[in-house]
Amino acid sequence: MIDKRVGSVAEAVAPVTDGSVVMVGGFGEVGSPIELIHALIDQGAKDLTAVNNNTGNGEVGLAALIGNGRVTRMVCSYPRSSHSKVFPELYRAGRIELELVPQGTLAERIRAGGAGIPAFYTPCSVGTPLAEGKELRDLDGGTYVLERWLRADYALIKCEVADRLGNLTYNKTARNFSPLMCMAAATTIVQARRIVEPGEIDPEHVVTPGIFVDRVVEVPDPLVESRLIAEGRSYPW
Amino acid sequence: MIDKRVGSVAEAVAPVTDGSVVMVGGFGEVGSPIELIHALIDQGAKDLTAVNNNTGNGEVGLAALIGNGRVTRMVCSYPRSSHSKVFPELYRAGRIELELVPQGTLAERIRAGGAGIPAFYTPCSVGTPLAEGKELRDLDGGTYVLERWLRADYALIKCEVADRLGNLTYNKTARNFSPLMCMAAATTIVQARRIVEPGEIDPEHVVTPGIFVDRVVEVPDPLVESRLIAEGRSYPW
Amino acid sequence: MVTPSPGAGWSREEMAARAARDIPDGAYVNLGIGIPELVARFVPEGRTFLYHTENGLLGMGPPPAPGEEDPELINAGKRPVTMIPGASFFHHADSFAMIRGGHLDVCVLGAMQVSREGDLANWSTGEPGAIPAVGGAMDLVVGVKTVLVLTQHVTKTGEPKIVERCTYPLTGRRVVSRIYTDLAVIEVAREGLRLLETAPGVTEDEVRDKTGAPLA
Amino acid sequence: MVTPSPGAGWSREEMAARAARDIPDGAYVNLGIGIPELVARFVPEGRTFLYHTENGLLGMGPPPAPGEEDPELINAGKRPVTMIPGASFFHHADSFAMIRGGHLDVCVLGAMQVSREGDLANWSTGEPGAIPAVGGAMDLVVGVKTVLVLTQHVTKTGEPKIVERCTYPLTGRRVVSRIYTDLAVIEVAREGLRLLETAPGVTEDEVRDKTGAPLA
Repeated sequence: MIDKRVGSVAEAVAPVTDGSVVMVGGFGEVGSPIELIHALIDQGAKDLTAVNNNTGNGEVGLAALIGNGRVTRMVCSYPRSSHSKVFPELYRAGRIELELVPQGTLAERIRAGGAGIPAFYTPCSVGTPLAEGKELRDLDGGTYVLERWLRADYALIKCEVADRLGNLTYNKTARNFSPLMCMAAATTIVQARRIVEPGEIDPEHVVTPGIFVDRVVEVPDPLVESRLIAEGRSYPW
Repeated sequence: MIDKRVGSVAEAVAPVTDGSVVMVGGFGEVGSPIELIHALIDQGAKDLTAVNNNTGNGEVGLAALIGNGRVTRMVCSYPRSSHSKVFPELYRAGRIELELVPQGTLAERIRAGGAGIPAFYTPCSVGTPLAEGKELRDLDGGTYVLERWLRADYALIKCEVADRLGNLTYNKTARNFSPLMCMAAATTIVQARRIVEPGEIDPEHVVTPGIFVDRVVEVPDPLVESRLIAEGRSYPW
Repeated sequence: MVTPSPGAGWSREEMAARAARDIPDGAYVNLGIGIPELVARFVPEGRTFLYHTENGLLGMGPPPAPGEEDPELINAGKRPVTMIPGASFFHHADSFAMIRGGHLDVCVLGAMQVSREGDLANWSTGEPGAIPAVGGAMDLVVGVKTVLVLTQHVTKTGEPKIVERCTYPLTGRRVVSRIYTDLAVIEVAREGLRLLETAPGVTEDEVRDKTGAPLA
Repeated sequence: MVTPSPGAGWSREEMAARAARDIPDGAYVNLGIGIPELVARFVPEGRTFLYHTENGLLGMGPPPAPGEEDPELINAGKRPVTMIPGASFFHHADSFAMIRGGHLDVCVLGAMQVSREGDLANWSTGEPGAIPAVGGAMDLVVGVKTVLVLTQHVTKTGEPKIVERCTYPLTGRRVVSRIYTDLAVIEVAREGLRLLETAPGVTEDEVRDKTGAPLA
């Protein structure tokens, strides 16, 4: 029997090693796997490259991972936040590296990583500083920039419903980058609000097929970042 | 009010002009928009480039479009069929051109067309005759071939349920290339088993968002190719 | 309701309403954060726009009533939204396929600078120490068929935002179609900028004075 | 049940059963059309394989009972199949993302020729007038982690199918891991072909005689 369930978030993130590239699902706090991130902080892996659209909020979740000095390199499209000083301070102090990637290029690079496409051309960023030093090419009357795939050692993902084969569904705009990151990581670790039996998710409605998922842990009532921030919490508590 | 419904398959395919590139959904007969194809035969457009995984079966549907001499160029991955001599005969007679594309490259080229990616690298076909004359490139220790996007003037698509905004769902493996072709065509024409009100398809379960669809016509009981073939039918009747 | 501007020129609401008039019925529209969001409040009678938000929703509705917010239903500005009947959710690669693939008809964006050739700068001052943050803007400007800019005509310190050449880092080259400011509507034509319309109480000379590039 | 071969060597079923023994528990598996499909009937006790079919289904089950066929539920060979609880449907780009992206563990394919370096030819004789048809084979051989070949050891006319160099057009270069024939199991190692096992009643010499490349 194939059973990808694990008993705890600690067990789920146990394999992550120092120096790993870790993709973290979520767009801001929505879809962010906060319990897995906190478990990763507890676990202690460091020198991580983190891939996320943003850099976290307040001093919890992704911002806490960064604030606790575990991330040496950030790949993201929008590192500014009205709710977090963690990244800006480290960045200005030269203590964290930033690879700034336009949002659609970030999504496409991650998809390419998952789909075995090592490079592709996109019109995005041509003529801007973000295309400097990159290969340009004229095709069909347009100018395009060559972008490379992005793959990860681990993806930390939050979903709505999972089954023990790793099939996933998401909730509304919490879907965002997560299905792509599941594809692009060698090991995909998922926290699910609910784990059900195979077959309970309609095969037509599966968003992430189980082949892209390695470990699933149930977290029925995930923490809400903005509430923690309003309460002034910071992780570790 | 946005309403993409049209009253008949004839009206649906009316805009197709001679010389168009037409993508046709379906994998073999499964997902093939047979009523739209027959309407296109009636409509008379010729010198078409057709894009489909195969070349049709018997003398109905896509095979009939080809057999009636409307297609001068075929882009597909698997033009052989145990049920059709239409394409092989025209091909051997030099009366139809063939661009043979590996199935995954075909899918990815169509997706790229829809996603605004003019070219990408793939490992598929490297070292084989299908990569001859194409640009090769070494990336991350592998060798890859450059492939170009594929876009169409029209896509003819069969789906299960549609709403008047053009949101679509499919049935089982009838999904195949259709969601990609909807993205890659300037005008996407869909026959739906059932048309419902907006909101009746759960927003989480929409497979093709309406932005990719232009015209929807209801065909509640589509013909079944294999039954027609068993009956020895050929189109036009 | 459009709040009239206190002095000469258009209010933010009037600017948004003016831009909305140029968006055709049935358009798929992406609205940037800030003043562009106001466009949704001024859809002309008899038209329907379908809103896309790049974080993965087509068929975005108005902001929810207080207390009705769904924490997992947000827009690209990370604010709570609603959805209309016929909405759909999708992941980021599909969302940006819509953008990059040319499927959206109109996007309305803010600007730091727009050049006479339609270059747009709206993501960074390029100052040392500034945290660069680009988000989806670079994809929107290359992918969406018509890019409209909504912006004050001059900066807070009175500098023109419509310029011969952008001095800030670009978001995209030759991407802007029209500029809607508090003072005027300006078209980016092949031969340069064209003044289409001035706000009530604003003279063409005043617009030219406050514009850093020639206006035909 | 495995039908024993009438003479020396393995039957098609025995070949399939032998290959199945080398597939690990929990593997994601794609089975080519023909003899490879038989592998699904010989899953070793205590193991579960999850079957992918490239036309858009993960969690493919056995063929349906007669009369139970669903015309829109088919495999890559366009034959009716079933699905297991926990199956999922997806479009072709996602399906080939699974293949090309290295997410499948094993595929089992037929062959016209395999070379000592693991080159595979299985899609065309290259003869003039032949209709070339490639389907998903080229994606499978470059994308799937382990490519197993199931084939008769020689052609109907007695020619070796395992050769020094393929003379037919290639499906892929250096892609095959193991070859299961009616006579033997052969590994494609870095230094060349290695004979791992012979079928009952078949001698190593016979295998070498019928193989067009050196066997270590």
